[in-house]
Amino acid sequence: MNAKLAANPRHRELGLSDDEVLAMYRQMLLARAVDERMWLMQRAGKIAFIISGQGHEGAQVGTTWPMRRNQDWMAPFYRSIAATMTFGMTAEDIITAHLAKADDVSSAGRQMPGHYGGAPYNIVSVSSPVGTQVLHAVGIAMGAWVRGEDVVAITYFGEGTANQGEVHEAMNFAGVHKLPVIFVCENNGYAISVPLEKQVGGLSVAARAKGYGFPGITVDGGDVLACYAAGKEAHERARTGGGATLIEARVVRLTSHSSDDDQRRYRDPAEVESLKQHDPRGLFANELRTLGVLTDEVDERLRAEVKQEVNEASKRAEARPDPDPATAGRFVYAEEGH
Amino acid sequence: MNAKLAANPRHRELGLSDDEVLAMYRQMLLARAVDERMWLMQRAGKIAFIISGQGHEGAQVGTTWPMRRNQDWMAPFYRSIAATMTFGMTAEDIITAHLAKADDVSSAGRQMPGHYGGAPYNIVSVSSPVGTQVLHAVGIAMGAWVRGEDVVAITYFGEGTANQGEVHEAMNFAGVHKLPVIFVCENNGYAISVPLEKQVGGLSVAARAKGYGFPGITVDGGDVLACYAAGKEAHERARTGGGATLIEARVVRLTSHSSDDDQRRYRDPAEVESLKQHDPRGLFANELRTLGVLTDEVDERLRAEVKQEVNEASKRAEARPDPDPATAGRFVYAEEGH
Amino acid sequence: MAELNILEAIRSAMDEEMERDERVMIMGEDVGRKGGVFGATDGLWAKYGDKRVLDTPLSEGLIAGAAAGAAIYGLRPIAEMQFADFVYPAFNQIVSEISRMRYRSNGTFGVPMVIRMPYGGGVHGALYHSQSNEAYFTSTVGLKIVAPGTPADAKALLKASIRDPDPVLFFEHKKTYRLFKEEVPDGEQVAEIGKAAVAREGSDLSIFCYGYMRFCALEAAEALASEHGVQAEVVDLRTLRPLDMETVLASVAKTGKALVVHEANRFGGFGAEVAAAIAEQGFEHLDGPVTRLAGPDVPGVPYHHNLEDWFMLSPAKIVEAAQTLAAY
Amino acid sequence: MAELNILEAIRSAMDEEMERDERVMIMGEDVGRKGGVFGATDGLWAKYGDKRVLDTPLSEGLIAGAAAGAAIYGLRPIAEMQFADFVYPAFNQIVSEISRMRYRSNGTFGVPMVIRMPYGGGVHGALYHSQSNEAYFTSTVGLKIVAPGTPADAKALLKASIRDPDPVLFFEHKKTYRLFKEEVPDGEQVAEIGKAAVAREGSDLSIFCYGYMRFCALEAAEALASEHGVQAEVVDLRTLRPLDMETVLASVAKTGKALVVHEANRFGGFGAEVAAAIAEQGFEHLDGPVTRLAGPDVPGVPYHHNLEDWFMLSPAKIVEAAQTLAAY
Ligand SMILES: Cc1ncc(C[n+]2csc(CCOP(=O)(O)OP(=O)(O)O)c2C)c(N)n1
Ligand SMILES: Cc1ncc(C[n+]2csc(CCOP(=O)(O)OP(=O)(O)O)c2C)c(N)n1
Ligand SMILES: [Mg+2]
Ligand SMILES: [Mg+2]
Repeated sequence: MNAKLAANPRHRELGLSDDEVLAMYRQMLLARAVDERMWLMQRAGKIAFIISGQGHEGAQVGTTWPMRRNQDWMAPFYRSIAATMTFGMTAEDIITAHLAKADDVSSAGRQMPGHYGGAPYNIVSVSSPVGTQVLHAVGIAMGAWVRGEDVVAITYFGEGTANQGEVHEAMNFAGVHKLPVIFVCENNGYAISVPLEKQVGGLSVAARAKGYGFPGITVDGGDVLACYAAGKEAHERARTGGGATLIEARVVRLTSHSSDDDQRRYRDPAEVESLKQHDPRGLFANELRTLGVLTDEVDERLRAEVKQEVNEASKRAEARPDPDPATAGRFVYAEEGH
Repeated sequence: MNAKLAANPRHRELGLSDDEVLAMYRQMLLARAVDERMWLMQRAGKIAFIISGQGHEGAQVGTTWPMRRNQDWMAPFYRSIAATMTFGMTAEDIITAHLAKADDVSSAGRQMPGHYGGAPYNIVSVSSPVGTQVLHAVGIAMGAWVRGEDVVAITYFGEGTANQGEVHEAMNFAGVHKLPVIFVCENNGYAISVPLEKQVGGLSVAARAKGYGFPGITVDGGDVLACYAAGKEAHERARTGGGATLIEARVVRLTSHSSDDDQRRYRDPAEVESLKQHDPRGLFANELRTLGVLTDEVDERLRAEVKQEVNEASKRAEARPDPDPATAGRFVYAEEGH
Repeated sequence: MAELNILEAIRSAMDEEMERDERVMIMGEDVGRKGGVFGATDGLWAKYGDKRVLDTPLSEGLIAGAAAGAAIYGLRPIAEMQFADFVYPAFNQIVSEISRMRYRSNGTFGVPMVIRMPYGGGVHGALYHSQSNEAYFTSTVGLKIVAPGTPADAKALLKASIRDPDPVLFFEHKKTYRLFKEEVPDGEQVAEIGKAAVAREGSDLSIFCYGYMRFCALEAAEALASEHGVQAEVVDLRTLRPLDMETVLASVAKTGKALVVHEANRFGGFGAEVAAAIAEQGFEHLDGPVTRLAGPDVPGVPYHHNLEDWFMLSPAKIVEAAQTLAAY
Repeated sequence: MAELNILEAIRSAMDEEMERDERVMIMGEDVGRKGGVFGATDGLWAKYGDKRVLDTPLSEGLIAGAAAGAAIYGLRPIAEMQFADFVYPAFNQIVSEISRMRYRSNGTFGVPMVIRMPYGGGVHGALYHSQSNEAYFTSTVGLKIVAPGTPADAKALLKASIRDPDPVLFFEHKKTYRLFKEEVPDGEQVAEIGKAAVAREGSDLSIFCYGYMRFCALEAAEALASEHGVQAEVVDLRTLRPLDMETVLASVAKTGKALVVHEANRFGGFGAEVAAAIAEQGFEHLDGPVTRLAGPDVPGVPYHHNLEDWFMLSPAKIVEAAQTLAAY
């Protein structure tokens, strides 16, 4: 395998330079580092609640990478730390949102942690009821189609969420009009405590796409480049009038569902232990090392950079002001000049 | 074809005697005659509104035939004249409901025409928002499964309705637990004025079943015996723990959507004209004639019987009392002794 | 100036706004070639094409949610629910998303869209084609709720709704669609959302109403005046949220008596808010109990005309209630 | 007798009813092995098995609709919505089907089921884990709405709800789950749905409340008595639909003043009905305006504790409103 990889590295076949794959790797490191920092802050009592993307970063960075910033749109979900960061949000944005500071770009401290959104980034503000964002992505794609504009919408959700009626309605409509939208289902095998086999009749979310008339593919979410390839093909299809794609990325949930959950109540210790082997960060590092693209030296440098970035972002975020209760009644409706 | 049919008639292969297919044929004649009578009554101002099953009778009689009366359950829709009659409702029940008489078994005159239901027949009362009944059928199947009881639920709906989120949620759940339920989609190519290609991404409702992990089949709704075969197989599967089936019957809507609609506004005259060739009543008659099972004499007798049945049913129904406004406030909640 | 009924006024408002602003589009079931089941969009598909007058699949969640996405993206969608009775599959999108988007994003995302909904009974539509379900939405913060009762109001308020930066639910009483015609000014008549109108002046009691009940209340007021010597003031609320309490209280200050009339069920209906607000803020003016006249508390309008008549309000029932209150 | 908090009381009611009646089953998200996100069903999966304590897919429409089908078929399902905030995908089933089935079938089909919904704020849950959305349901004819405020009431009312032949929505305020314990009688204690309770006698004004607000109102009443010499009567409504107007009016007749308190938004909230009904039926008793104290009209409880505190009612805010009214 080594020899084959070295001779004909996958990423070059996909049109990615060595620098680009290192940038993707760095993006994963950064998302993970932010995520881990959130847990620390939660344990320190600075954040009431955290819901994590650990184990999902490969699927997110891979599929978001081909999206065009400031042109395409994203409707994320609560595990989308890596996706929203790949699409423009900074470590500081994410940490500020978790600390619910007054100038948090997502909601100015009005929403819980994990409710990403950012008008400057074309990232639609997300709520808690799962699946609602899928219709927004389709609506954006419809808007672009009606106006004849070159825009692709991407949306993310879990496999439990795939069973919501709204997701069905969204996908069917995308199929009818070949709308420029990409559906990414991050299938981590659980919806809180309920396993895939009690959630998804037929066990495959991707299989549903056929019923809507567009391609559905399953990719290994531990394999960043496979996710990238799937995202790129889907983006190409959307951009060129080929319509929607459903990508089901099989990922691992490395943490409990959230800081309010304890997965030991419903998951085997051995199962939990085994998940680490599917950590996309480690798998990508291995692949890049094998290729010689990533060296110990580079890895250390990237990790140090990322650590510093998170430290500085945290410091700045913590220094920001808390929301003023006098503002709590604002923006129920549009205000003049806003 | 004649020779082949005569040598090995399909219905015998399916285990149906000559008498049984004649009974099925009679059932179709009766449903059609009731339906036609409703239109006459509507034009005469006796009924405010009618929504018709003409063209759907083959799919309905065929798939309902294997269901066990007083044991299985049905959640019908507004075109289910033939289905509910096959399952036990009488011509008089249907006409009484349309006239909204005080002792109408469906609703005592509270619901619009076409809102079938009947506790004595295990037919769930149906409402207007399309698709809600599909969840009820699944809930009944779940109830039987939880209690270990030998019951199959069947439900009917159109292809436009298949795009409602609730239908997705219902089918997925049926797939997860292999519930004893049969989904029959009567695909007549239109949801009021909106054609299939603007409704159903991928153009096939049956194709969706795969995404839920159970079989989905397409049958010619003009072919009663094909519908019977599909229904029988589905019933067998449900009864023996094999789970759900989705049957998509391709049917024709021989009338406008309802008495409030005029399909000439959105449908080609040639298209409308061509539908008659797919009328399941005529097609079935032809097949039975070819086999010698149906003769002119028998056909005339059956038609005369049916006509008389409808005449008498109408007379009795019209003689029934109108609802008393003093009862309009009852049964918001359960009443003692009811 | 043209003589229009409410249906024509609505169509003309949409036509003019689509003409004026390319971002305006219509989406819903059968709104295209068929022109809607009531004909509200008749002719617009031919004029503006397949995409700007878009026949959707039969999925109300989709209609509301995709319209919301398009509004966030920058369009100005007008979504039609075929009947208000069928809005519930869209309830999650309306109350979780559309009404909350601006607040939760601290004003950085808005959802400028209109949902048009034919509502109301008296049309032999029974439980599922007769609902007056405005209370589900009037109690939802973040929405604006409009319910006109005349052609001129319908046109000017629909135009205002389409231009509003926030989501507006536009309730059209089916029984008023062709009830009467009136002169409706052409062109740029845009009303202000949130203003009630005194439809008839009076001194003995105030009747608060909207939609079809405006028509019934005015008839009742004539009968009250001519047959019973009671001068009723009729206030057409027009916008239910935000509610124009200034006009409401001014009327109560004048008459001392308030009769709140709506077709929807009484318990928890929109009238409860109107009555409670009057009772609290107008307490000192009141010389009789704030009285509600509303549909009976059954789960829907029953079908048979005997039963439907039992359910529906009418000028006669308003006269009766007003007399009782006036005599207090 | 056992010392139970509200969460334990709820669990024990379900356990006893499942024991008593084989038709009772539980369905919802994570109700099985995990025992629910709040632990309400903890231990029941192990005791009653996979089918009677059924983990459903993540689809609230399914949960309500399949429970309805099962209830029609003859079971007695208890459906859990994980948070009241997530009930909207089930809205169509609840208001179109569950609430209307008996009426539309003229009493021939009933839907004997319970929907349990954790609701309410003050738990750092922000816009989508804090809602008090009872008004959407209290205005729906055909439903019964229960919202207990004590462990004994929670248990006896949940048992009554499970046995009721009609659909009951059971609102459990999350902040009360572990707020306090009290002695709860074992076994056959079944309350009557539709009865309010005077939680504290008083003569100067009446405070009408439910759920967590009962707790706050009682604290406020103590402060009013000890610090301000005001004797507040606290009436815990317990059942919101049907509303026990007899008890409500008796209290108003005694005190002459009514303060209606709830955490939900004010405009169109359930308090509007209570206030309007008092204003109409109790007019002659009133010597002050029927006053509402409610959550502010923003689309949800905001997250940051600065903002959440701004939103939430508290004993102090109740004291303030009660003083103003008492001084009227
Ligand atoms: C409509 C709705 N119902 C319930 C919840 C509570 N809830 C939050 S996340 C979750 C599980 C989601 O599972 P999945 O879609 O697989 O995503 P994952 O969390 O596994 O990434 C549930 C039930 C919710 N947020 N929204
Ligand atoms: C939720 C809902 N939305 C809209 C309607 C109005 N409506 C009644 S029937 C119908 C079309 C149904 O089409 P389809 O499911 O294909 O059944 P068909 O009438 O063609 O048999 C529509 C839009 C409704 N009854 N319910
Ligand atoms: Mg998952
Ligand atoms: Mg159809």
